[in-house]
Amino acid sequence: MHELIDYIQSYLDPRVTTTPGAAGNIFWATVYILLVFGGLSVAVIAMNWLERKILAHMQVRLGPMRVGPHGLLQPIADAIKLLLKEDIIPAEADAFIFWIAPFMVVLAAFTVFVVVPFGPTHAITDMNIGILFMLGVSSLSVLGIVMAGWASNSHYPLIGALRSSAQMVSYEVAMGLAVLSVILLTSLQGSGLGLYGIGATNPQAYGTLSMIGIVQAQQEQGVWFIFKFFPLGLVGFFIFAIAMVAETNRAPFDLPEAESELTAGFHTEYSGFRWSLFFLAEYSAMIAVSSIAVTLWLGGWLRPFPNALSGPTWDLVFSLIPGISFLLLAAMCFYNVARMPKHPLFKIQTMGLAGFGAVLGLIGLVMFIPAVRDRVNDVFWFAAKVAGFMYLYIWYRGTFPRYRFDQLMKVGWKILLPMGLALLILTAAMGMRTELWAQFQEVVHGL
Amino acid sequence: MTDPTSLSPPSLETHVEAHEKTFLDANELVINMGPQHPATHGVLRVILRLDGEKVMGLECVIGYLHRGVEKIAEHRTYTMFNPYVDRMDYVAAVSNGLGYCETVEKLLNVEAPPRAQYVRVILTELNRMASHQLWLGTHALDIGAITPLFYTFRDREEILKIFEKYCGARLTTHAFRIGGLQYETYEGFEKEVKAFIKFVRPKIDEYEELLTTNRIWLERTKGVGVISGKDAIALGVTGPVLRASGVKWDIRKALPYANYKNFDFDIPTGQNGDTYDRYIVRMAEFRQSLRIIEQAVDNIPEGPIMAKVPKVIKPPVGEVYHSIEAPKGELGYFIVSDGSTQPYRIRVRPPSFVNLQALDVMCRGQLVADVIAVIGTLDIVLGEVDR
Amino acid sequence: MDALLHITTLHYLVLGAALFLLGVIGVLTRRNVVIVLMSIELILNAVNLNLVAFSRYWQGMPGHLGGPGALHGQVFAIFVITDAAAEAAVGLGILIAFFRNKETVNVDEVNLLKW
Amino acid sequence: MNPVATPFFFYLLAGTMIIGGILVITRKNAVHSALALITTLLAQAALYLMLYAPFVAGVQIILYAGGIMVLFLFVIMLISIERAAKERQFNKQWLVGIVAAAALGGLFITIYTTTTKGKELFPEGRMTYGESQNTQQIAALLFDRGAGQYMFAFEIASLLLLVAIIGAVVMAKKRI
Repeated sequence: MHELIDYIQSYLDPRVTTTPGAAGNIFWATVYILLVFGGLSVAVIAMNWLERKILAHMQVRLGPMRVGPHGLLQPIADAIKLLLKEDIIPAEADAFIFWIAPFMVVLAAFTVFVVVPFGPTHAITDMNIGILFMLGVSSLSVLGIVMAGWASNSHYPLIGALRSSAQMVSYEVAMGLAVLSVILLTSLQGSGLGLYGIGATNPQAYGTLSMIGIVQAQQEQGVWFIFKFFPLGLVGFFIFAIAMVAETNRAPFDLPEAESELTAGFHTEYSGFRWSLFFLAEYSAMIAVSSIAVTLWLGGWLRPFPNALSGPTWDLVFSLIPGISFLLLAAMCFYNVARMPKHPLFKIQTMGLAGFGAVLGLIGLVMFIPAVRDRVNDVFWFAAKVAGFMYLYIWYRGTFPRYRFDQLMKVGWKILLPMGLALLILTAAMGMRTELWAQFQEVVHGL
Repeated sequence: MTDPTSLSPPSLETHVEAHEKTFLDANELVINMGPQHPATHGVLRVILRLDGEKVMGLECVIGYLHRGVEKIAEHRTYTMFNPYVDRMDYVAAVSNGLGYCETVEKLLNVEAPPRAQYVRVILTELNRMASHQLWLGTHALDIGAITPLFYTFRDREEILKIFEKYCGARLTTHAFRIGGLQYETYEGFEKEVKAFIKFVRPKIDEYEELLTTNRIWLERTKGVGVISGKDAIALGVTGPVLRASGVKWDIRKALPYANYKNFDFDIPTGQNGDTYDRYIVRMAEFRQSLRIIEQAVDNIPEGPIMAKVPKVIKPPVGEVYHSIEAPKGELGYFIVSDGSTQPYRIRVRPPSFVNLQALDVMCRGQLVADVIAVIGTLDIVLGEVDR
Repeated sequence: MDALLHITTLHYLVLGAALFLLGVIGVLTRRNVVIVLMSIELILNAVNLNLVAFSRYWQGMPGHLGGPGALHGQVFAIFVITDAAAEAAVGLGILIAFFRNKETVNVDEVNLLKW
Repeated sequence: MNPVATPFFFYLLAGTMIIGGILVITRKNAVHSALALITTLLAQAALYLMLYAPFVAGVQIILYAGGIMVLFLFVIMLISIERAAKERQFNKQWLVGIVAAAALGGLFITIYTTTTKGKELFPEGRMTYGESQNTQQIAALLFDRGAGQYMFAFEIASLLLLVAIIGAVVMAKKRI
């Protein structure tokens, strides 16, 4: 018991600079695991509602409006429905693999969050191989999908699974090349120093694979990697941003579950709880790849404009934004409370919305307390950037038609892969430009 | 030119045999697309023979929606049969009704009065737009763009409102009578139609904005489901599908009926005969329909709406064929009369049914995903295919 | 009991040997080529485990024997994994060609040099 | 970061690996075998982590479990395995095979027991070195201009992969 208190105190000490996992602090690591996975489930539920509402408003309709005010309770109603549905296992299916496949997908999608850095100390652990771990574990979900398709013992799921595995494996290559260019960038220290410390005074200036290390490298170099070596970082980001949509099987790359062709792809035969696991895995995988993109290119937990708007005043202003944004959400709720029809039947809905707004407002107010403010700031910026990606996902879905399979492969292998290779070489050359220039001059002198 | 007889699809027996083998070593994976499939627009069943994802051939199995409309006609009087034709191409019920009424009028040798003709043209062209809107929404949905569907349905609603106000029905309108119209237009009909034209013009640009220059849409539709003009004629394909292959054939111009010869409009044609050209042709037809409606609304004459037609229609012995340009192609009625109150035989030439024949030619060598696109671009309605 | 609870290099070696034996049994007894290939992967993994365990062992040695930088075993393991990838690709390619011609995946029916 | 509860996790993972290995070589259905092999490989990746080799663990997951095994599953789906699962699973010389393997096992045991003679084989040294620089150290061994000893081997490995790609394509393609 005494040790437990010590653990808590040791972590609450503001001088702590490592993540609980790296510090070997099992208690806090467990708390973080629960927090992250709880938060993730809430995020998936919220994403479900938001996707329906945003997509609906893009398509001149209202979306869910019946369950709860503005359909806020719709995801919960859906979850209850899915849990109560019969869990059908087709007679000819391979029951064990059919049973275990969704769990594999969910496990792969959730495990990656072990290394996602929500802040310099707000991660479950900081692995030396962070990004490698994320890419590796997220690629494991292919196994689950392939097994689900095969175990269903039916044509459509099988073709869906084959498509999905081919698609994920080929886009992983382009994705990996874009990630590699960022890892090259992390080895740069300030300006004028070469890659891998070749021109550096410190010979140990290696890059890093650690997720926290990557963000810290951006902090030290004073630039988000999307703006590094101006077009190069942006190109890398675009390659990743395209590949990540393909990797998560979302529109316009949602071929494995192309409704109009393969009914529902690899999960055609699934129903109820097991189907909802695939759903959960898809959304958490979207959040996972978005957080990779945010960490690698968009400065992770760092607030925007750290250089242009620096100084303690701006720090304070930016640290107030989380609270303000929650208050704005609350204000939106109250505005809609005022717009609710004044009819006895809407009484409960109005009260519910008002209560929701009150909760949001309360959270916003709590976020103004200095102690809370400093601790949630990182998490807020990280979450806000990820939310931007989530909006993009919905936007793509509302706008784009679907690629055909051969076109998808063409984009992956003939466009993104050569671009990624060129990007990698160019990034390396840019990083070593002083060294290369010196060698070039030597050669010229020799002539 | 392709000989239509050489295009016959492989027989069913080969499919059954092919099913035993695995699909790696040979060209045979047989997939049943439909009759319950989200992309076959109803209960069309397509048996696909695949090599991987490449279509080696396909066979359409139809008849799941067969209601024996032509047989029913033999036991109904001419007037009684009029509502039945609405149930064939239920998204273009007005055109079906127009074709039937005009055919019977031709048989009776009467002509609808000018005011009726104008109202007929307005409603038919409105219906053509509604049909094209439904086609565009579902076609884009099949290719994966889910948003246009909602835009087109929003605007189609306005057309249906006009129909509802005019004749009380939205889908199966039964708008016309043999010899003219049953109802005089309602108060403010012209104003509402004009308002609709003003409303829908920018909306068409909106659809085009979403799709016409969209890279993915171009890649999905260009060069997909190509059919040459010669092949199309050989297979009897009509309508926008034929025009997209570069054949300038529109019955409204070629064999003018109603009073289409009084209106000034163009026949949009394509060159390549691919899915994209068919899309472009139909989008252009939207605008041409608007032109026709504008001219018609401005010039509606006053006068009677019914010609002198006896209460009990007893046409003379004889036979007649008359066809109109329905939204999907040439819709023809062949009626044989034995002089009684009931037709001896009615045969309908449904454009969807004939166009569907081209599916095999258009899909060979393409990919599975293209079959979906081609089914969508043919704009078939199974109610009309199966009758 | 202490020898069992204090995990040393030897424990990993025993585990590696056990996996190696399982792989050997699989290669020698199974007919299905896919499973034979998987057994080969098992063997390679057993070797990898040994390599990494030895790398760990040398890292714990004094500087002149190995020291913290003695990661040669791990580098070797990476090379072995690369080889395994190449082997799997070629092996499965052969298997597909074989299956296409003979419609079987049984290794004892591969009795022709040419077909 | 020090591994916690080392014996527990070691025996858990070792047990998983052994059971997985046994399942690989005994299952009738190749997909089940593949699933068992994946479990074995993942457990082995965890063992690498316990051996302070995080980079190898990462490579193990991303290449073995995420790459090679997907390839295996892909091929298993392309070839029909229903028939193979119904046939005889072991070849005619299975007894010889088991005897040979047993002899090999006996050899291992003999060496372990005769060479130790009560001494501790491979005494564990003191690890003063954590995982924090592991990836960088491997990179130095592979690529560094001064200390990189495996640069040439690395290039040869890439050549090997290229040959394997071409070989696989030539083998598997119907028409080249």
